[in-house]
Amino acid sequence: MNIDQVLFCVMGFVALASALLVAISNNLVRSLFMFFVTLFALAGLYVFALADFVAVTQVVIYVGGVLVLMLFAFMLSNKEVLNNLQQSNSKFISVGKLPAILVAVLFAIVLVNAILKAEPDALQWVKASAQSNNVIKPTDNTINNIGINLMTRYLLPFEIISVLLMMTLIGAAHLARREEHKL
Amino acid sequence: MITLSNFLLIGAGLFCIGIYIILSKRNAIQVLIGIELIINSAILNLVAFGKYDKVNNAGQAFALFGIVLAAAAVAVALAIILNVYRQYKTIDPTKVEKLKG
Amino acid sequence: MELTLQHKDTLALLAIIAVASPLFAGIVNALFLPKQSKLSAWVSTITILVSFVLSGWIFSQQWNQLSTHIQTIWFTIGYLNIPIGILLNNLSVLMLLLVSAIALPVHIYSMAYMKGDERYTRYFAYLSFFCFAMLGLVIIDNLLLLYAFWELVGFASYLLIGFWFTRERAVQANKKAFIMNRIGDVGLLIGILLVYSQFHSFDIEKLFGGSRGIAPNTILLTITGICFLCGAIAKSAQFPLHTWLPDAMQGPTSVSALIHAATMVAAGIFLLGRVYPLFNTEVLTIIAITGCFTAFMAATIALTQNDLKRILAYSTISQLGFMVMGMGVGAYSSSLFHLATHAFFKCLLFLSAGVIIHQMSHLKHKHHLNIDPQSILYMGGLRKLMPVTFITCCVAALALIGFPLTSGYLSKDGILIQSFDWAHGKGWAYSIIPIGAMLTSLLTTFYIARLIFKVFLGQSRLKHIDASIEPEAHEGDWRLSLPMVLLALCSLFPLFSFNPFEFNNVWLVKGFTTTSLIDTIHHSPFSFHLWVPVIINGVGLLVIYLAYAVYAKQSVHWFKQKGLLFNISFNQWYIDNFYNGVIVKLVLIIGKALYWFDQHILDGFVNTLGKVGIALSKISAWFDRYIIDGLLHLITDIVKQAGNFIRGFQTGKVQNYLFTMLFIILVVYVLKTFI
Amino acid sequence: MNILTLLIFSPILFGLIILMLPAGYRNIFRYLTLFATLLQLGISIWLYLNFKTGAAYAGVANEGQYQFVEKLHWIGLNLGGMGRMQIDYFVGVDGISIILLLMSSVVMVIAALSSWEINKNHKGYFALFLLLDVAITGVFCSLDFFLFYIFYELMLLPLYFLIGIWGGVRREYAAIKFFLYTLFGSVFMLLVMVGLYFSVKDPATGNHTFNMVQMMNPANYDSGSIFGILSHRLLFGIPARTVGFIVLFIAFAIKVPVVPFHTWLPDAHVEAPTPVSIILAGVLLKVGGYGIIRICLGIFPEVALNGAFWIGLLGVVSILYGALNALAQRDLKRLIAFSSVSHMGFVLLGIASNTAEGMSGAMMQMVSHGFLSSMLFYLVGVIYIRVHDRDIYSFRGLGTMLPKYTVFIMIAFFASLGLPGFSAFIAEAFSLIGAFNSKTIPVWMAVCGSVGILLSATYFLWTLQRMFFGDTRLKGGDAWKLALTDLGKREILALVPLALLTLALGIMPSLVFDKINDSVLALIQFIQVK
Amino acid sequence: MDSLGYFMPELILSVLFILVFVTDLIFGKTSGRICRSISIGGLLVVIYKVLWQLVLLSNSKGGAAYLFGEMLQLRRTEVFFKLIIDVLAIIILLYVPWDKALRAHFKGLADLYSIIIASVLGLHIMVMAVNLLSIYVSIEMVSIASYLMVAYRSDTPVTTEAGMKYVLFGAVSSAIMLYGISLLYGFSGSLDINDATFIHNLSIANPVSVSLAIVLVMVGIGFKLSFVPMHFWVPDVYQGAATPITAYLSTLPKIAAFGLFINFLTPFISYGTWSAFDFRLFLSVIGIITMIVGNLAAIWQTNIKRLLAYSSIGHTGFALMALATFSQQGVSAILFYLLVYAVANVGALMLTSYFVNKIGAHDLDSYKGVGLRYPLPSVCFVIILISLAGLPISAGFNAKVMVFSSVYQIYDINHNIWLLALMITGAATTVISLFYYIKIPLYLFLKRNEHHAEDQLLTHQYLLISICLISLFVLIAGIFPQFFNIPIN
Repeated sequence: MNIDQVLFCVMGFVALASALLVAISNNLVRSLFMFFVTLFALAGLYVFALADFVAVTQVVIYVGGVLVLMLFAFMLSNKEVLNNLQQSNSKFISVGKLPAILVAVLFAIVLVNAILKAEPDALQWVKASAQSNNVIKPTDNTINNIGINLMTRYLLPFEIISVLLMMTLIGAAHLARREEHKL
Repeated sequence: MITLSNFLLIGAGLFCIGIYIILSKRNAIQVLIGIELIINSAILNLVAFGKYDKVNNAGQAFALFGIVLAAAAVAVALAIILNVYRQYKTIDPTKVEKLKG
Repeated sequence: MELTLQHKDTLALLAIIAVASPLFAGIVNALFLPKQSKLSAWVSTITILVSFVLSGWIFSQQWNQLSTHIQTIWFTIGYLNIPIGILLNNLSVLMLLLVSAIALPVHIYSMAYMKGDERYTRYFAYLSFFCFAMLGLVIIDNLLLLYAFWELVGFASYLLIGFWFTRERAVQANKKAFIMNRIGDVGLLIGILLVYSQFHSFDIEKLFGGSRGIAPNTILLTITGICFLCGAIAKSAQFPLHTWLPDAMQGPTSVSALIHAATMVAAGIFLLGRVYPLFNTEVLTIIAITGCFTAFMAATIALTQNDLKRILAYSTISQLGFMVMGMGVGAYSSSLFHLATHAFFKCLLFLSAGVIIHQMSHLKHKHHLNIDPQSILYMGGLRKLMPVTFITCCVAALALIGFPLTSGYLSKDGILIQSFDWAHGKGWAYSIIPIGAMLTSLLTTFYIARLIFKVFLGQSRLKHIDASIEPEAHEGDWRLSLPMVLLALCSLFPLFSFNPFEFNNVWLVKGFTTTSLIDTIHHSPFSFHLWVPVIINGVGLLVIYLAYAVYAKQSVHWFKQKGLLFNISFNQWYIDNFYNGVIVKLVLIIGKALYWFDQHILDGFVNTLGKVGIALSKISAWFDRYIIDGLLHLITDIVKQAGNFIRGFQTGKVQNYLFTMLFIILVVYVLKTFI
Repeated sequence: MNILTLLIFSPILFGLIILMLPAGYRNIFRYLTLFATLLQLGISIWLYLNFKTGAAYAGVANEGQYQFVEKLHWIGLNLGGMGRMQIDYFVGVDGISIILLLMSSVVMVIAALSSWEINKNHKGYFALFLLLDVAITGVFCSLDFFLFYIFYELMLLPLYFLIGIWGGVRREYAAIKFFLYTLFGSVFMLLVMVGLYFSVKDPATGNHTFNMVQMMNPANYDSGSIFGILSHRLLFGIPARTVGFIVLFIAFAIKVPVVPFHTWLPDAHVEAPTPVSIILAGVLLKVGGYGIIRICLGIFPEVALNGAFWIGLLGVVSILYGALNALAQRDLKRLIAFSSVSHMGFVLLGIASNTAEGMSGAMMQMVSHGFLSSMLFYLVGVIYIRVHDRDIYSFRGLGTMLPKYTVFIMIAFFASLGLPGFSAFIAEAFSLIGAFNSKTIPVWMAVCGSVGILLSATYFLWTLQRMFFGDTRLKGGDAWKLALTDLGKREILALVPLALLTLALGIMPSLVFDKINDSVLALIQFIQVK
Repeated sequence: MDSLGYFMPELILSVLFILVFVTDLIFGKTSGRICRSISIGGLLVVIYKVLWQLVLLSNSKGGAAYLFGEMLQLRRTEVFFKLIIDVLAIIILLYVPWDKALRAHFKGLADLYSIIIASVLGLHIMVMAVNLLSIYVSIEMVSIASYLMVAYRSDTPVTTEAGMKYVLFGAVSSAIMLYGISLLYGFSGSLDINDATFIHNLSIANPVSVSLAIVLVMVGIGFKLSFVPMHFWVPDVYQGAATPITAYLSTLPKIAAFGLFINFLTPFISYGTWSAFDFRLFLSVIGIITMIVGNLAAIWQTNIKRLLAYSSIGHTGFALMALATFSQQGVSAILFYLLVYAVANVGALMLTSYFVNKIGAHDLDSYKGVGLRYPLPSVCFVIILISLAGLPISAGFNAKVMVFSSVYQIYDINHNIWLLALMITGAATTVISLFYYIKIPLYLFLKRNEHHAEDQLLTHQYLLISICLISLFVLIAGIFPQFFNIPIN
């Protein structure tokens, strides 16, 4: 059991645990911070999957973007939201939540079953790429390859995304824009 | 040795937790968090498999797009939720139920 | 002598004219003439006169000749040509003549009788229409059209019975009449169709012409025969479908005279005669029984009636019973003969009844009495007031009784004798029929005598109500009395035979014995010809006397006797009392009982049939509303509820949606992969 | 311009004119509609007169023998892979349709005449009326199943509105019930139609075809196609052809209507305005009968032959059931509606008998019922217009008040209870003759049918006695006495032709039989061969 | 690179987007009208270009072109899909300001136009996408655009509520889809669904896992197609959103999603030994359930838009029937059906907003007796409803016949009981659908109403004219469908 396995386990544990905490805590702020932790843990896991660029993007966009956005939103939706959230059911398991648990557990079973059945490591193409050393080594740097791919193979989505983001910008701005009726 | 199934199982776990959050939380923003968790689990899968796809980098590229799109979606969602808050003075999805039947 | 073909054509043509002319009159009256025009009466009368003359001539030409049969194609269905045509043989020409001969005086009579009615024209329209239908019925040559005219006749009688349609009872009566006839019609229709499905033809000549002898006793034929019998029963008011006839007396008396005494009711007999070869022995026996029973029952009922027309109606039924029985026992010719004779004298009786009722109601209105002008209880002593009526009436009555020198004697005895012949050597059970017939004729004698005495002899019972009344009545004008006289003459023997005692050499009977081949009279060793008439008339006289004793001098006590009784030997009035006390009572009780039976059981039966129909209809209506329609609503409700159920998931809570969605997905997936 | 096409579509022209005109001119609308229907009548009389008879013009299963045919390519849909869907505009008449065509155009004239009473929203009314006219005429003419189906469905919507807008109190319920009920049948008919389309190939072109006449020829069916006669395909364990027949039969049985599919009829009739009830009873029910003869028997003869017993049974049940129900009604219009059920039962009986007599009787019954029911509903309408009441119990002794009216009602009643001399007698008699001679249905059915005649007599006479005889007593009292005026000129004008027609048909049935005879014979042969 | 040649319409769209956006920035809130005209003009150009693509394809090999490294696929089918989409987009662009509620929106409509244009771009990509990445991106793009449109009017509760429900529901389903895609990628190692290795790898992978992945992907597609059980958002959102937006939602994404679905299914169908997941069974069951659910639930609705929403669910089910044939004529039937449905549905919604504008009638009750006061639009309404219900003579009927016949043909070849079940359900639900379609004429014409809501004196002749045109189209396509019948290959 070498070090990176240990680290991986820790990361995985942290990710799951924090996610669970997000699920448990009724306090929005706390759950947000737990989510923050989850995201970092996930970034770490990405690194383990040798996708450091993705990890960085994760940190930048999510932590820097999404989370802050959420905080903003939380701030904007003011206090008494918090209150009625507080006194709402505090226990982790309650009748109201049983359906949710049921579905979640069912999914867990189904997914685990499916994953184990699939034997991801024994997949043919995985093996094949392992042989044709199409596998990313920890040593080699993938970033410029990604860059090239984005500009060639994934050019279309890339461009589309730009339009999409622009549209999102317009739309979100429109929605968020506060104006008093002048009718 | 870290196997793919480890990644996938962690992803599955996140997925389920995300589902749970979505269904159980009484706060739209938390529901969004749940959604983000699911997306992240998916991204984790992609990345994990992407490791075996050096040439195309399909997995990682997809992961990047996924992150970006998620962000965009979140932005829109939050904007809408804010509007809801303005109208209903709550962001509890179960209390916003004028439209039904 | 042989008729040339061209001659046949003219005959046929004339026959058609004879039939069509009343129709013409009817149309003219119905469409073109004002409500009350004297003209209408004349139009009808003249047309019927025309057809009378023509049919007389046709009769003279056709009688005892080979039958004339002219037909043409009416229309074609599939490969089958439906012909339309006329068939003139003895039977039809006889009926032709008879009907027109009866109709003519009735028309004349009606002119006076219906005077002042506000639907005078309409009346004559109906009357002519009836004549048309009746005449058509007798000459038509195929069963389909026979049925058609059969129904038309019924329709006409429906119209005429309900002529005074504002009277509730009249309306009830005509509805009843039509529906009961309809029952028979359906039977007849089925019969016709059965015949068609067996022999594939409607043509009477083809079916029954030529010698076929007695039909075989196959089940199907028996059923067919019974169906036809059913039709006849309804039309000529035989048990159990006879109850419409007494009610039908709601119509104008002239109508009763024409339709419900002479012609239409005879159509049943005519039908039996027309399709006689169809019947096999079984059916014939049934016919005989039906006829006999009807005759007896009706006669007994007639004993106790007080309504003048009702008595006559029941007597008609009974006489028709005679004829049917005659048909049954194979006295084909005699029963047709009786049909003819009966037509005359019964018509006459009705006409005179009409006159009497006319007078009575006249009195009633004059003195503002609260009496039923038809009830014989208020009559009496009219002999002096209206002698003509009295005499004609007596003639008719005697004919009905079957008194020698009248036509009735001949025909009735014919039937009786042949019935005895028929029963002879068939075992005792069969001989019930002739004996029953015998009794019936005695009863007939009794009730008709009762009627005569009550109406004409003694003195007016109006005095009992109000002594001050001096009942005066008089014959109507000549248009009333002339027909009666004519008919009275026709009711005597010379018209039919010059030998008043032997029915066998009546030309009419001869005509049928020659033409029709089904007079199955095996002459028995000892002649009924001798003693049947003797008994009849001997006992008949007694009965008449008895009736006289009972009804003509009811108010007589033993110490101050006058009149006839005084002259008769002294102690015979014990016998009187004896008669009076026992026999008469007995008979009367029977009569009453039977009348009750008739009213409550039979009629009640018919009514209950109606009620059952109504109840059925109610049930089916309920079924329709609640079961069938209910089913429909049930389905729609199910659909709606399903919709509601589905709608139930639309709670408006997005997380519920998500839950349901995810859950269903899971279920689908699990089902899909693991099952 | 083909004469039939003209006949079918001429009303549309007038309809458009009416739509163009401003809403005020109610009289112009009336007269335009009347003129349109009269024009149609003229054309169809011309057709009737020029209709050639003889075995060479029998029609039925022989395309060459139809007359006044017009056949145009109409729709060619590209279905991608497997060629085009070719639909023709194909109209023509044979003996069976010509008579109904004439009858329906007469009835439409009467309906137009009776539309004078319509008192609101004339423009819409007459437009819909004419549209309905088009649809009805089209149904009787079209020989292409697709075309037939379109006209068939096209009848529904105008009727829905005519009942729903101008109807009585419970008009909404009645309209919806009618609409859904009839549609239910026809939707599944659509499936069968498509199935037939893909089972049948036109030998000439080799394409699939909607041509009904082609569908009647077993040789045209693809081997192995679902409705192919030789390929004994099963649907749910039942032979496919039987299923197809049943579906089509139900669709038409709803129109006829056959018990137990009749419940829409009383409601629809009662709520509909007079002209619409006239059209409903006079024409629409015949569409059902026509469909059964032309399509069910034509396309699935062997099934019809085997199922004759059941068809006959339904017929008998309808006869008795309808009559009994009629006996129980107190609403005059309802009574007549149920009497229609009873009378249409004879049509079914005649059809089931599979004999020339029965079939001709059925046709005759359709025609005569067309006239009689129109007459009856018209008469009911007359009273209803006067006092807005149809309850039998609220009238008494109308005979003295309305002599003319009474005459007509007596004619109508006695004619429809099968009095000889009127068409119904011939019709019922021959349906029964057919039933008696039939080898396909037992005799007891025929007997029951004859009992139906008796029942019809009872309820009609009962009504007659209850409403018209006796001395006058009215629920509405003197107000009604004033309101109840006797028939006017226009009304008599409308009624006389009907009365004369029934009389004429009763005395000269050849008017009908001559025309239909060849077709009927051909049809019978066609069925027997199978 | 020659991809651009085939990519002209989309390029123009993106340029158009920028253009509209810039004009919006320059002229500010008042620029709605200009933006509208610009975008309509632009779309016309796009249509021209799309038509031009037909020519290009006809002389390209195999009638198919693959762009941007197998990201997109262009065949006649896609072109026709795009064509329908663009035409409808124009109609909707025209329609937007005619709706009173939207016109009154105080933040102006300029942004909306740019969003619509962007979404159209997304729809184009969606129709053509044959790569999991492009599929996901395009779906997201359309979804986000739709979220924005639904929530566009941020000043009324129901709108924002609809927006929130839509966005949450959408985000969840797209997230799940993403997970499914990730699994698909994982099992196949490729994103290109036309790639041989993709399907091959899937077929050798464990069916249980693969079918899970596919089911999860279906969630995303199903959300766009809104078939059961992904239909829950439909009624609420359709009702809540502004009517033109509803028109957009009920037509464009749906059509595009069908295009996408077809492309997505093709490799699986065409691959010989595919047994992991029985698409025909899946589609049949879904189709049947969808038809039943949509039509049954609609019976109870009183709000017109909600009613139409449910009916549109039913229509999806019906179209799925044709999809389940996996055949050319199935596709062409779908095309025709969708075209007819979309046009009719837009027409119906136009009428809804017409009556809202005129007399503020949102519910059936307020339609009482309206028909006699506004005969023309009411008659149009009836015609359009006939088409939706699929009665003759209307385009809807022909569409139904085409669908039935396409299904029937396949059924005749392989006697698959499910296809029969589909047809029967289709017929039955048609009757059921009349339960509620007939309600509208019922209220318009049959019901009497004493106290009329007095009508606003706004003039809506444009709206009315376009309604009439639509109903005219419906009728003409009903009598001569061949004019609008789309010949594939």
